[in-house]
Amino acid sequence: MTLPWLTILLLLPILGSVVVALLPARLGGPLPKLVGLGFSVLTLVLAIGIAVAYQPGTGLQFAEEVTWIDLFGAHYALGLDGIGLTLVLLTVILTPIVMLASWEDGETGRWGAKGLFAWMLALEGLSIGVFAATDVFLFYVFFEATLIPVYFMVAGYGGPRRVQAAVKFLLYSLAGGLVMLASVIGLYVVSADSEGGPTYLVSELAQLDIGTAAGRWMFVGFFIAFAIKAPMFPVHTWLPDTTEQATPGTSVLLVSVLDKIGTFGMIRFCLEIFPEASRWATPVVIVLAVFSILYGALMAIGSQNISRLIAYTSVSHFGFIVLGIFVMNSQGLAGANLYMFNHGLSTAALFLVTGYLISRRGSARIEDFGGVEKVAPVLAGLMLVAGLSSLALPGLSPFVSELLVMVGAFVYSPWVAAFAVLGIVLAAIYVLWLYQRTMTGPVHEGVAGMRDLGLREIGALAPLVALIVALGFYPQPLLDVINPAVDHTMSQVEKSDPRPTVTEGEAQE
Amino acid sequence: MIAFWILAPVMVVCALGLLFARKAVHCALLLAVVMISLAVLYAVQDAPFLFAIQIIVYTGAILMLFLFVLMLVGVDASDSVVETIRGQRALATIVGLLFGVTLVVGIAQVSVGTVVGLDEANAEGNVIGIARVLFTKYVFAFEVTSALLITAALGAMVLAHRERLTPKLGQAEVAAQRMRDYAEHGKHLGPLPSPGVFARHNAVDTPALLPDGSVAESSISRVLAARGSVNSAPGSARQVQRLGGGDQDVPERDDSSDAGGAGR
Amino acid sequence: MISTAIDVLAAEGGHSIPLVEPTSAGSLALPLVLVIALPAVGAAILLLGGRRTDAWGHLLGTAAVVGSFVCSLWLFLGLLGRGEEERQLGLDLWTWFATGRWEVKLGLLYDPLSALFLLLITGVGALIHVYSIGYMEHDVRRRRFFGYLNLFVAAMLVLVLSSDYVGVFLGWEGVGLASYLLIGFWQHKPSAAAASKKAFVINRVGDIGLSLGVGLMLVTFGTTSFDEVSALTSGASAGVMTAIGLLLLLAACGKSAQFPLQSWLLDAMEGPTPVSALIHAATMVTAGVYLIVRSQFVFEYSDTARLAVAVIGTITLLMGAWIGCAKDDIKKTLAGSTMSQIGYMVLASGLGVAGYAFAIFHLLTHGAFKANMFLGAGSVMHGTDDDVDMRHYGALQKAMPVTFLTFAMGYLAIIGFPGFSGFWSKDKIIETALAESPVLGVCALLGAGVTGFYMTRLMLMTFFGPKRWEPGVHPHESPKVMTFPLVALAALSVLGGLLLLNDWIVTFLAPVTGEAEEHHLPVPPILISALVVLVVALGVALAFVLFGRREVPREAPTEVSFLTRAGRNELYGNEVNDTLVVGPGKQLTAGLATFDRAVVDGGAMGTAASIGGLSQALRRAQNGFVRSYALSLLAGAALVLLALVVVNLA
Amino acid sequence: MSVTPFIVLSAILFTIGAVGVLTRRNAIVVFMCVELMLNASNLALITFAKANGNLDGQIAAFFVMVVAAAEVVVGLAIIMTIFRTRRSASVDDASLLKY
Repeated sequence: MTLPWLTILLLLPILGSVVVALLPARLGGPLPKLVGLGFSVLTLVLAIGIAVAYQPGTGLQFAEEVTWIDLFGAHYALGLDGIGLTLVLLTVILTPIVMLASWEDGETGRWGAKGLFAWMLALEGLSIGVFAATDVFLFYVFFEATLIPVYFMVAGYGGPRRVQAAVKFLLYSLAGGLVMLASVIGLYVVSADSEGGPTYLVSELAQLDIGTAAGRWMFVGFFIAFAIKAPMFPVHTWLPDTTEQATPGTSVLLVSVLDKIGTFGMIRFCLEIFPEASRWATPVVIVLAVFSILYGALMAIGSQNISRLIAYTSVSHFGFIVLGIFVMNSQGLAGANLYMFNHGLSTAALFLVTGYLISRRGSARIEDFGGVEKVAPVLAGLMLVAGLSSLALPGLSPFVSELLVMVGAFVYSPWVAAFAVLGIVLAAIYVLWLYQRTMTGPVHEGVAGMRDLGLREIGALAPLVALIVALGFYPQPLLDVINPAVDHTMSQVEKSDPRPTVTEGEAQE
Repeated sequence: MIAFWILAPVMVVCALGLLFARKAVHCALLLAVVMISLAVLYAVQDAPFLFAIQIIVYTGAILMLFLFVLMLVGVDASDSVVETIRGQRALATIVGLLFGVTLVVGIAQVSVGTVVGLDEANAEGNVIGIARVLFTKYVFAFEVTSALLITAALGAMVLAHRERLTPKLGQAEVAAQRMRDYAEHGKHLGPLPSPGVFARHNAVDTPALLPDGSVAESSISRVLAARGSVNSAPGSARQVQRLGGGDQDVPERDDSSDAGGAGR
Repeated sequence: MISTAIDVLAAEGGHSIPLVEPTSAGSLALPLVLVIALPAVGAAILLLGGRRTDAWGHLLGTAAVVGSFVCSLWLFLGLLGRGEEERQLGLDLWTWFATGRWEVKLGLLYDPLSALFLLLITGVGALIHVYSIGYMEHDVRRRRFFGYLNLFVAAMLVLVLSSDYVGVFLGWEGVGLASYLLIGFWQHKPSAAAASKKAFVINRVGDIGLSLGVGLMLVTFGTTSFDEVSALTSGASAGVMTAIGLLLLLAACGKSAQFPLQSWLLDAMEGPTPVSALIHAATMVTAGVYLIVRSQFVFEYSDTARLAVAVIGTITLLMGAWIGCAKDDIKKTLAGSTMSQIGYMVLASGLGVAGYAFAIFHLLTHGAFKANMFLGAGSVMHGTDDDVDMRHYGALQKAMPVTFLTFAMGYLAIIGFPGFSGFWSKDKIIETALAESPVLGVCALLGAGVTGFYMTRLMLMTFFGPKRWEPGVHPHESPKVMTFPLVALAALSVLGGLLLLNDWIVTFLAPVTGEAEEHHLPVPPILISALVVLVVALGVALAFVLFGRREVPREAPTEVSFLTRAGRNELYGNEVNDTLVVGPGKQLTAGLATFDRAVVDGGAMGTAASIGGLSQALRRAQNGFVRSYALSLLAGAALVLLALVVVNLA
Repeated sequence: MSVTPFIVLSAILFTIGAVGVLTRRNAIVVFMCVELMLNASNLALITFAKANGNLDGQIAAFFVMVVAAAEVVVGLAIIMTIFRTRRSASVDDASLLKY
């Protein structure tokens, strides 16, 4: 019998979380942080092992399935396909980096650094569960459970209005979760009526013949929850408020990992279980997505606060991801999947580096900065790299994904692409204007004498930047994993790429 | 059924009395009537064990406990009839009527079906029948009940227990306190005078008369004075006078003020 | 109608449109990789190495580019050694990304067009690196400057060597980034920071064209590599080809500062002068021309797109010339001139197969003489404490003889003095334009005259006349390390015309651009050349009358004609942008911020607040009276009962 | 013998008890009314036991009595405690636990 690797992967950080939390206070010092980091690195090693053992293109792997609640048809079912694998990798890569970067952020918080690290590990474990769950019920449980660590991470650590922000985050997420719960229950009702009896396994639900009207209602339920999570216009306002108050590390985990659940769920659940409803909703969703792209970008341009600005850029980027998902062709879907990974990296880099900046200055208002490049060139350089990756500069990883999404949108409709493409101009404006106002010009009196980055801080960012550059030139390993999953999704929604209008035979010499 | 038709009106009237009686002690007595009547109805319905329990536990124990508490609180304190929460009484009446009528109407709609009767279940006798069920099917609930009772007993003890706030005074301290009071306030040092002891009134509710014929207010219990059940001292004095021929001159005092002022 | 025209053309057997059919690079693979890798590694070392590399960073950077130039020569000689049919070398490095049917390879394509670009980029690049050693000597961040320059060279090489439109995009944005970094190199100056951002953002507008073009190509052909697209374009409808062509033109407009995306180029002069010479004169801004010529297999199938290219080029060449006439800032005058000259190239590439080779020819000669002049301007600024106002110059020919002489070579080249490189290249363009489209040709001719005017004005104001120097400024000749590149470039400016010897460049480029049929001119070419020279002479004479004979005021006169005022204001390009885009954009952003706060968030928070208010109201029900609670309890029970009874009765 | 009269009687007594809880202010009387309601339900239970022919109803009534006994003990103790501190047995006086 093979070991249940995914369960081990999922429990390892949670175990770490418990261990860190239970470490006696008198041991103090950096020990809890070291233990936490150790566990996250261990998880990373294990996940890399799993990724190495993963065979691209052979469907769900490392599957585990144990009946959990027979009455509902709920299973403890885990498994990884290409999409899940990339997101699990993203989670395990970011957690140790975030820990390293927020080494000192937790000290002044409500539960000290120990608490922050314990919550981070808990979030890591639960997120892995979300991305690996192949049972809707189990997914739902993990989906809601992730709110707990994030709530405490936001409410315990960060700015003065963090508690309000945490409550707002929680209420938004819970509201979405409840709408989704209705759909989850609806799935039970539909599957209970089918021949096989109630089931929550995605693989079985995907084969289920769900009525048109019921399917659409349930699709809407799932979609609203995922749209809030993602977040899309007009349910995005919790994100800027939360990131404004949260520590950079929390923001990274929130935006780079947790919000991916939304887009991941759209692919895994909306498209695969409700293909008919997904096709039905496509026009509306695409309009919303394009609107999110432009709206987020414009709001980012208008932001006076660095953290809020980054949050709005994420709204814009999530617009791209959703657009890629719903154009339902292989470029769009593969691009969206890749985008999720790349956006995780680039936003993490951006949040962390601006986090360093903000914590040095003690303010996140853009007008409080100026000329930082002069006093802290390394910081400025890394911020520029992170910013450029955010605006999808070719050669950095987000470019490939953004181009794929854009081209996918073009395949769907040139007009959609024509509007979405404005996002790349706006992206240049918000990133470079931010850079211009904070880093260039005469040195602002408040930043004079600012320390440049220390070794630990650079060390936390270096792997991110290295990954961003490496994947910018060679994203194919990830695409090799993603492409088969995309093909599967496409067959599930009964869509195929349109043929090129001009092919070999038609060309005349 | 005869018993029912006799008892039912009595019970309803007594229960209504519960609503209108101003004195709590009257309520308790009316409730006792209802409970005993219920016991009879239990007996009528082939539940002799519960009949006994009803009388022993309810009427015997619980109601006595009520009365005991009533005694502690004050037997003859009567409720004010003024309603303090606006609209409460009217609303309570309306909602109560609505509830009652609906309930009765509802019951009238339901056909219970044929009454099986307990002849079979009580074949070995009601007590044995109950014991069989209680110690088999409901034994767990029964055991839990014991825990409940113990908890209740402990709870009552905890609630009734009064924490001592000041250290207990010994004899020496009491004596010292008395001396101090005498020195500072001129308080009487010796024991309080005993109540009036006359040929006719050898009772604690009659105050002693001082040699000048006036009343010694400290000779009766404060509790009796507060309750207003003190025998009027001047009245007693006049009675004594009448009996003794009336030579002495007793100062006239107002009866009513006497009763109130006897306390302190 | 257009498609039938093409059919007719094809049927008549006109010219054949060359396909991209690369053969194996063979032994040239090594230099092909090295030519990019050297500057790329140089940039990586300089930028990541930090202060450790300060001492020798500039030398490493220069060595990398010189090495790259050596590789380019090696490649060029290798190419010449091959037969005419084997002059397209392909080298696939690795698959960049692949999804569905679409596979994008990071591949290199080395053909005559790339070969010339390689020589230009690495050659001029190497000279400018050498020059910068001297120019940037006193800048504490010189090492970083060389890092950026190396990055630029690497990106530019990627741009011209990529075998796929997406690969071109990589280089395209890479040079954009380098340009951004270099324009804003002195970023403590707010104007420099703003200019660099402006350049990048406007280039991004152009990138819209490239992004959508890639999308359209994928939809139409299922591929974006040059070889496959070129094999398929003949099957596509003219409408699609026009669309692709216009999208590529948009991209070219952004990168090459063509109308209507021209406004960033003059601001870009905020960067150090070597940057202006390398990026904003010789190489990067010509990338648009490269893109159009490279995509000849697209443009050849759409007359509309070609016409648009030619018209845009003509408009820009006139605009640039106009601006050049009015500016007092020496670098901005040169920038206007750059716009104008690139306009010529774009015009030429819009003329179709007859013009491609001349566009590239002019591009090469312009690369030499304009770099020469920019470096000369840098040398002048170096000698006058970084003063850029020509009204503060005058009589510099004695103080800076080498600079003057080399600058004069560039001057003669640009105005098209017979025998100098510019004469040959510009003359050919005007000639072809006149043949293909008289209107455009006349405009081009006019442009040549104006060029003569403003360049003469520049020469006169800078080097001749009385001294108008700022107090305390003592102009001096620049060090050898700066004058050597000037001399080299001046030589190229003079001799560049040799490329046309025996129509060599046309023949050499034919495998890429196709062979043009003889065009039929109404008059002999020699007459046209004479006409051009005459027009230029008129311009020169006019300038001489206006600026050579009269005193040049030290302060710019304010009472000037509308033409001058418009030219000084860059033909109100910035105002148009501000009015049409920036202003409404700002208002939109502000409006959206209000909307987001008031409506979107307000809606959510309003719901929350109303629920809060409701609970505040309902809180009153908790009055503490247990009897009230009991009443509601009983009422509830009564309601439940009532419901049960009613349901049962019904 | 019909059981309906017994049930109706039980209902009436229950209602009276409920109204008593609502209208009386003396905590002890309120408590008595609660007892009345419990007794009313006991009557119903016993009646149903007879109607159904098994003793489960009687057992339930038995348990109700036990619980009532426990409740009275604790409840009266609470009333005593309140009386000791507040010198009042009115339920309206104990109204501090509010908004």
